[in-house]
Amino acid sequence: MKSRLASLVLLIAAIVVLALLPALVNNYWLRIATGALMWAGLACSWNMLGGYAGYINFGQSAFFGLGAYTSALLMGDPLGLPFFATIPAGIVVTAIFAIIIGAPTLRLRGAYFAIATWAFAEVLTQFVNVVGFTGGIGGLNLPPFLDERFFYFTMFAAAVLTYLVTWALFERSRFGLKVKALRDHEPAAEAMGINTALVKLQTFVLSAVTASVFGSIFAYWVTFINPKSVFGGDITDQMVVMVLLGGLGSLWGPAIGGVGLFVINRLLWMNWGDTAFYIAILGAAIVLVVLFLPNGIAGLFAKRPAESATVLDKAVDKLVGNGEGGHS
Amino acid sequence: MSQTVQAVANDGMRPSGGSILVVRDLYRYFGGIKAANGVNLDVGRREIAGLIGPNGSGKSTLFSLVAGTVKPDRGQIRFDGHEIAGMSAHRIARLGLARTFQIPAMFDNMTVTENLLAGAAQGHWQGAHERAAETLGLLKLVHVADNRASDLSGGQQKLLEFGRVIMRQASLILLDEVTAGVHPNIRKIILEAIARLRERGISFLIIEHDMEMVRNVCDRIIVMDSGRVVTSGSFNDIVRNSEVMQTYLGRPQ
Amino acid sequence: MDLFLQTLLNGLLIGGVIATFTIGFQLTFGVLHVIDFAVGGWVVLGGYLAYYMAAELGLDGFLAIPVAFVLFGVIGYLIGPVLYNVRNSRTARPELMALALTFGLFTLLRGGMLTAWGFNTHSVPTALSGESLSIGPVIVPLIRVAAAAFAVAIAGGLFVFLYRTRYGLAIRATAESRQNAALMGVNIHRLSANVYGLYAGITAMAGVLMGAIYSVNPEVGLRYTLFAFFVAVLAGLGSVGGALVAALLLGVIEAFVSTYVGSSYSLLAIFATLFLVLLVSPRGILQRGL
Amino acid sequence: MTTLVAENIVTGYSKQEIVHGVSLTAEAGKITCIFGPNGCGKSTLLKAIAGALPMWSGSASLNGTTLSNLPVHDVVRQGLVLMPQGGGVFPRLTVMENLRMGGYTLADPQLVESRIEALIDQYPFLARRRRTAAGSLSGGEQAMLSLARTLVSEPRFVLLDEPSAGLSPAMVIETLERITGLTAQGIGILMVEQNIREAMPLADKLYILAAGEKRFEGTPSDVRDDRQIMDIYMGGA
Amino acid sequence: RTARAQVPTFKAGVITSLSGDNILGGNLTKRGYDLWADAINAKGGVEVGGDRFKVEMFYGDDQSNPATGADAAERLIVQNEVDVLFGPYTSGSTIAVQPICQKYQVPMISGSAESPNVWKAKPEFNFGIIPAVDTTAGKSLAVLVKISNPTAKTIAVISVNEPFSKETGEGFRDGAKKAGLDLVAYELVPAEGDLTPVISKIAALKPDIVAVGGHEEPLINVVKTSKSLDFRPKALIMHYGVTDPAFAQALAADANGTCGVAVWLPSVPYKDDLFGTAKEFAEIAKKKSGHEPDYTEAACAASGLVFGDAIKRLGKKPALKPENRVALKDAIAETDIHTFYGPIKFEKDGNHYHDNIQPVPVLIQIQDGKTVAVGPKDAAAAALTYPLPTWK
Ligand SMILES: Nc1ncnc2c1ncn2[C@@H]1O[C@H](COP(=O)(O)OP(=O)(O)OP(=O)(O)O)[C@@H](O)[C@H]1O
Ligand SMILES: Nc1ncnc2c1ncn2[C@@H]1O[C@H](COP(=O)(O)OP(=O)(O)OP(=O)(O)O)[C@@H](O)[C@H]1O
Ligand SMILES: [Mg+2]
Ligand SMILES: [Mg+2]
Repeated sequence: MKSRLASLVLLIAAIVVLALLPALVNNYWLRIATGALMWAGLACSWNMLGGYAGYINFGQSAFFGLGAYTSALLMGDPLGLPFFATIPAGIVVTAIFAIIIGAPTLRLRGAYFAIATWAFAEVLTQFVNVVGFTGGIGGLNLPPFLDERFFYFTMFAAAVLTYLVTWALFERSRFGLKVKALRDHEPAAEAMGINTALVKLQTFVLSAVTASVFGSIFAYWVTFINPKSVFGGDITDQMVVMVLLGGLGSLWGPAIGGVGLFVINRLLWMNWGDTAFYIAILGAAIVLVVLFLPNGIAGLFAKRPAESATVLDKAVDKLVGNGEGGHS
Repeated sequence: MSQTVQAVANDGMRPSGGSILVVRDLYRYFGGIKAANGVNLDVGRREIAGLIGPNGSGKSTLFSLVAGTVKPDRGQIRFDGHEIAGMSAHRIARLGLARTFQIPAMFDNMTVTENLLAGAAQGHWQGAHERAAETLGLLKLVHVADNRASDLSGGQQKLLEFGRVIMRQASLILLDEVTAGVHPNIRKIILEAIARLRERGISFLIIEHDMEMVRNVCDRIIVMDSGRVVTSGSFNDIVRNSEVMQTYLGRPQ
Repeated sequence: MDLFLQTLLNGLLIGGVIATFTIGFQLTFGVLHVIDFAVGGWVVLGGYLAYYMAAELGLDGFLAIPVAFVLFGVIGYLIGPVLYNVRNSRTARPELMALALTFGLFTLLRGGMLTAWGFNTHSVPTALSGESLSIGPVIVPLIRVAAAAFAVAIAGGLFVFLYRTRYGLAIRATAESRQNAALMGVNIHRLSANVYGLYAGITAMAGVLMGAIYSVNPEVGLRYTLFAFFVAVLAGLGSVGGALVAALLLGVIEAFVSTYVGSSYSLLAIFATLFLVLLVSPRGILQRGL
Repeated sequence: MTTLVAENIVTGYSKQEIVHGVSLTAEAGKITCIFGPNGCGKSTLLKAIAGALPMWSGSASLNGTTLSNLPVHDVVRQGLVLMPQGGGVFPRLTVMENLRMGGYTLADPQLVESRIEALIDQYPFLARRRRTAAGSLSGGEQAMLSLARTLVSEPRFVLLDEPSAGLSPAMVIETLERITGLTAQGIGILMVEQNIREAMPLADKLYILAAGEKRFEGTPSDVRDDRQIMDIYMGGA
Repeated sequence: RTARAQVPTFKAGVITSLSGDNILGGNLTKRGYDLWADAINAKGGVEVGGDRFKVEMFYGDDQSNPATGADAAERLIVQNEVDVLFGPYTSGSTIAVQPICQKYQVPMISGSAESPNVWKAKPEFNFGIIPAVDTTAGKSLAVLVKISNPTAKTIAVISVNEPFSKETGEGFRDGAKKAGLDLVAYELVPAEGDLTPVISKIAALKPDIVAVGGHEEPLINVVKTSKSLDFRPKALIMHYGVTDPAFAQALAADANGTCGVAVWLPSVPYKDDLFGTAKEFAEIAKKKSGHEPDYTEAACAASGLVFGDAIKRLGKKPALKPENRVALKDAIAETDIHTFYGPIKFEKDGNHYHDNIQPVPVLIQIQDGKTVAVGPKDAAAAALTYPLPTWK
């Protein structure tokens, strides 16, 4: 009970600090914070399917890119729609793609699913590369809007919403139980009456549209996108690694991993950024976390079955005994 | 017991009016293995039917066929008025059928409590937490309630299998050797639980190798061999059937 | 017609080239159940070894092949148990932690190579580099033939090893259940070291060939990882024979699409094929994958 | 004569202690049984003796050779083999390959083949399904395969974790008879069973475990005389 | 911020690719910018109103990724408070950084970006030293045709499907038309693809010239693959990368005969006060890095000269106030200087707004492992080898 209260206080404090951040730091750090929020949100989007449902999506960047491209295309000539109108458009486009792709691929398991989604992302990238209306390999410019605070708060709102939805859906509802059940044993989940195909698809679509929202904001924020910068496989790789390092299938793991890895990357980059050495350090850091924190950083805080085995086993011993009555 | 083969085969059937489960001419081959080779059987409402037979006779396969995890080559399965042969597993489950797995199928990364709750996640959710707590108590799993299911002992996993199906609101429960590896004391608890659930109107089809248990709980025994139902009847009828005795029981009970 | 034949040959040889670095990969994938991001790293390291042996000692690139096998075999032997421990740790999703580990390793290798050896693109000279043979209208690049022969030999060797020897049986058994294999008397730690060593050695040998056929710099690794993943999955995880078939298929598709449709569509076609094959046949083309 | 001696074994998983100092002795040519409620630590104890789980303290020795510090694959080479609970066949390997794995420690492939043939003669259903993937066998068939596999290497001592679970009554009898037959060859048996009714009569000696501790040690007739023990731990069998 | 209190320095930020796909070019640009900084600091610094102020360099790796480039720009401007930026190697990063420059009103001088897209949007604060590739690729192709004997008639163009390479390919394609060549094939290849099918296909068409747009790694692979298929066109022309010594080094004798386009060579007849002649510049560069500089390095070094000249004319000491930076931008726009790199003067309008399209591209060819100018006539130091001999 006490720890519950403590974490609630901590959470509120964190939100207050984040809300006040623009008043506290300069634009550069605000930019870093915006990026960190984006990665926390993206990692969370990946974790919905990867962590809770156990389906490893190696093509998540496809949805990030779909959001980014939808916004870029709609905001540019000839339509010139306002930014906030393009986010729902991105969601719709992404959801359609996710349903078309998810329905068949979610029948695949494990690495097969992972690679099929990767292949899908590559198909989409190559497609954007070769067709004309997307600007091809040369990319697209968006109307520049250079208010760092606007993007910070937009990203902040998106991230908060993402975590709220995740919490409500995966941690606090039956839906979450169904998702975890199918992760651990699909036939058994079916036998419980869970429509695994549907639940998976719902999770997949939710995960996809979340990524798409961040893609839309990202595109407007950086004002220039090309296939590599929003569809690139390294975007997915980062999400995956962030989730794994932060803690798979937990609510805060992706936030810790996303913010942590992004900020560490930027710090290393700031200080050793004139050579490639920081890449080696980053690699070593990942290796060390895996070796020494195999449950991710969030695993450090996870509650353990605290009870002493001895006491409890004795209690059971009694129970079994008393169940038949007679013996003291 | 000097019946013709045909008569023996038909003995698994009852008038389908009072039956919750009706299986007719069900076939399923795995390559050359005839796991279901024309199965006919009925389970009555509120009945506890025992399914026995030598190892490899097709009992578990029959469960999988009924539950929809394995698709039949051909044949009919009627459950509670619905034709379910070929239907997907979750839809069959939603019609009110629950089953356990012979080799425990835990939700490994969820806690024992969550495993139980998952049993109620589809459908009957109200009061699920209370029922889960009750079930933990009933099956003596309270002290491992927050452990990962994969960390349970072999017997505890069997208990959890059982706990999970009784969390569901089912009208027919298929139990595949739930007492194998379970301590005799707890077997009795399971037995009592089955009897109580039947009082509430739930029917059972139970695969069991423990004759003690079969005798104590089953209204009727169905015997399978080589993918077919060979006979059915009361415990005493079956025990007196010398053929069954030889192939299945090995010695007088 | 000439172009058709040439295209077919090109395709088969591209397939042979891809197969060289995917066959070893099937071992880790199939046996250790590790999706190894570092595969491209081993390829690049093999290429660098050959480059430096050629540049510093003036040796022919081919001489680096046995050296690569031994050197990276030993390094893999040392890393294998670490990876295996992570893969089989009692965490929620050990296979993913293993993936993260190899990703970290790959990043470390990449950063290390960039720092130590710089970013220039190098090429590995061999006796067969640039040599070709004309058979009728068709031109046969010999270095690629060597690579394809290497792939076939390695695949055959591995097949015999895995399916005809006692240790091969132990490897396959360990792939199914390490606990039970240990109970049968298999030293699973040594086995994991051996398997990873074998894989790293084979892959680095392939890297020598890649350096000779293409070129080597620290940033090209991911490309090999990508292809290794794709071929492995198309083949069916762990299927050595499947890897050969799948690589050839991809090679032929790439060649024909490049020649007759347009090069810019070649990767699109490859990825689309992979995607479709998986939908039709969820365990790879031979339906034999894990 | 081969004797298995375990002294004061303490073990468990990660930080959780499960077995709190159990000692036992099992002799060659005899059947020693362990009974106890679910989750009391029987399998854990067997795994610790076989080296599959590290011992936290205590020791085990086979005929004077200490096993405590050996890794599991070397314990096997000492002639002590554990058949784990639930069998643990290699599901994608064929029946034959599973059996060959049972003879992994033997250098002579001819010998392995001939022993496999001898065992297959005793289990006719295996002969019919040599090339079947073991995972597609029925539950009971897998249990029998796994017992057969345990015997390929002709161990001096076998630890059996519920060998009768999932077997039909006839097969239970047959299997227990076969196990009794092994004692005639001088093989020592340490066996965990829940099928107390069938197993107890065969036991030369038995232990009762509860909550990770030893609660009783003696012969079957000792137990039968103790009504309390019978009721509490043996389900009144 | 504390350092600034004592001896004021000019702070210059370099954004470029120090990791990722474009690492080679990224490091070349960095080397070029550093050459200028070292040279000017050796003289005591940049001259403003009689005083000299040293230049302090700050670096931001864009990881070959435009978004990171924008992060880097923001960091260099906000954190390091740079007075001027030196631009990224890639055009993609440059485009992503432009709005940041605009927002903070910091001028950026680009010594590398060659895509015409960079200039189309008329970036107010961005200036380019190298003429956009659409102005150079075609021109040098025309030179090649002109000096080929017998005159080349057909051409096949291959380009890697990625930003700079594709634009180079388009430059060649459009140039081919102007030069009266018959375009027999135009192939876009994905960066990860294998080149055998394309080369075989082109070999079957027997073009006189093969022109390739790509970075060094695919260029090397084109030569290797051609040789392994025993295909040698009469001329092979590439754009960027050939002039980098790593190209000739990697290919050894097989590099010989390859033509390239350079907007600068050590042999050009230009000079300035800081570096001396082009040759002298080349020697300084060689001493530092071990090999001959290429035109990107030279253009990057010349970027510094542009800054030095503009600040001198502006007469503002460090640190520059925001309004001074705008004035600096205006001063840069008025640049009209002669350097070892050649004349520098920025376009005031049109499709190449703020780009320096003064330099005349030189056609070079690798002969005996060395880069030599073979055209146009007045720049030629050696005769063009044409047609190329078959592979030995
Ligand atoms: N997926 C499968 N592939 C091939 N054969 C199978 C498969 N599933 C079951 N079988 C075979 O079908 C037969 C019946 O198996 P089933 O599991 O139904 O037997 P069972 O009666 O439940 O036996 P037990 O009492 O041992 O559990 C067995 O011979 C088994 O080997
Ligand atoms: N891998 C594990 N990690 C953590 N705890 C475990 C693990 N395996 C078993 N346990 C716990 O250790 C205790 C003893 O388990 P063990 O398997 O030894 O029981 P057992 O006596 O063999 O029971 P059964 O008769 O049900 O097989 C149980 O409480 C169980 O939950
Ligand atoms: Mg069964
Ligand atoms: Mg046990």
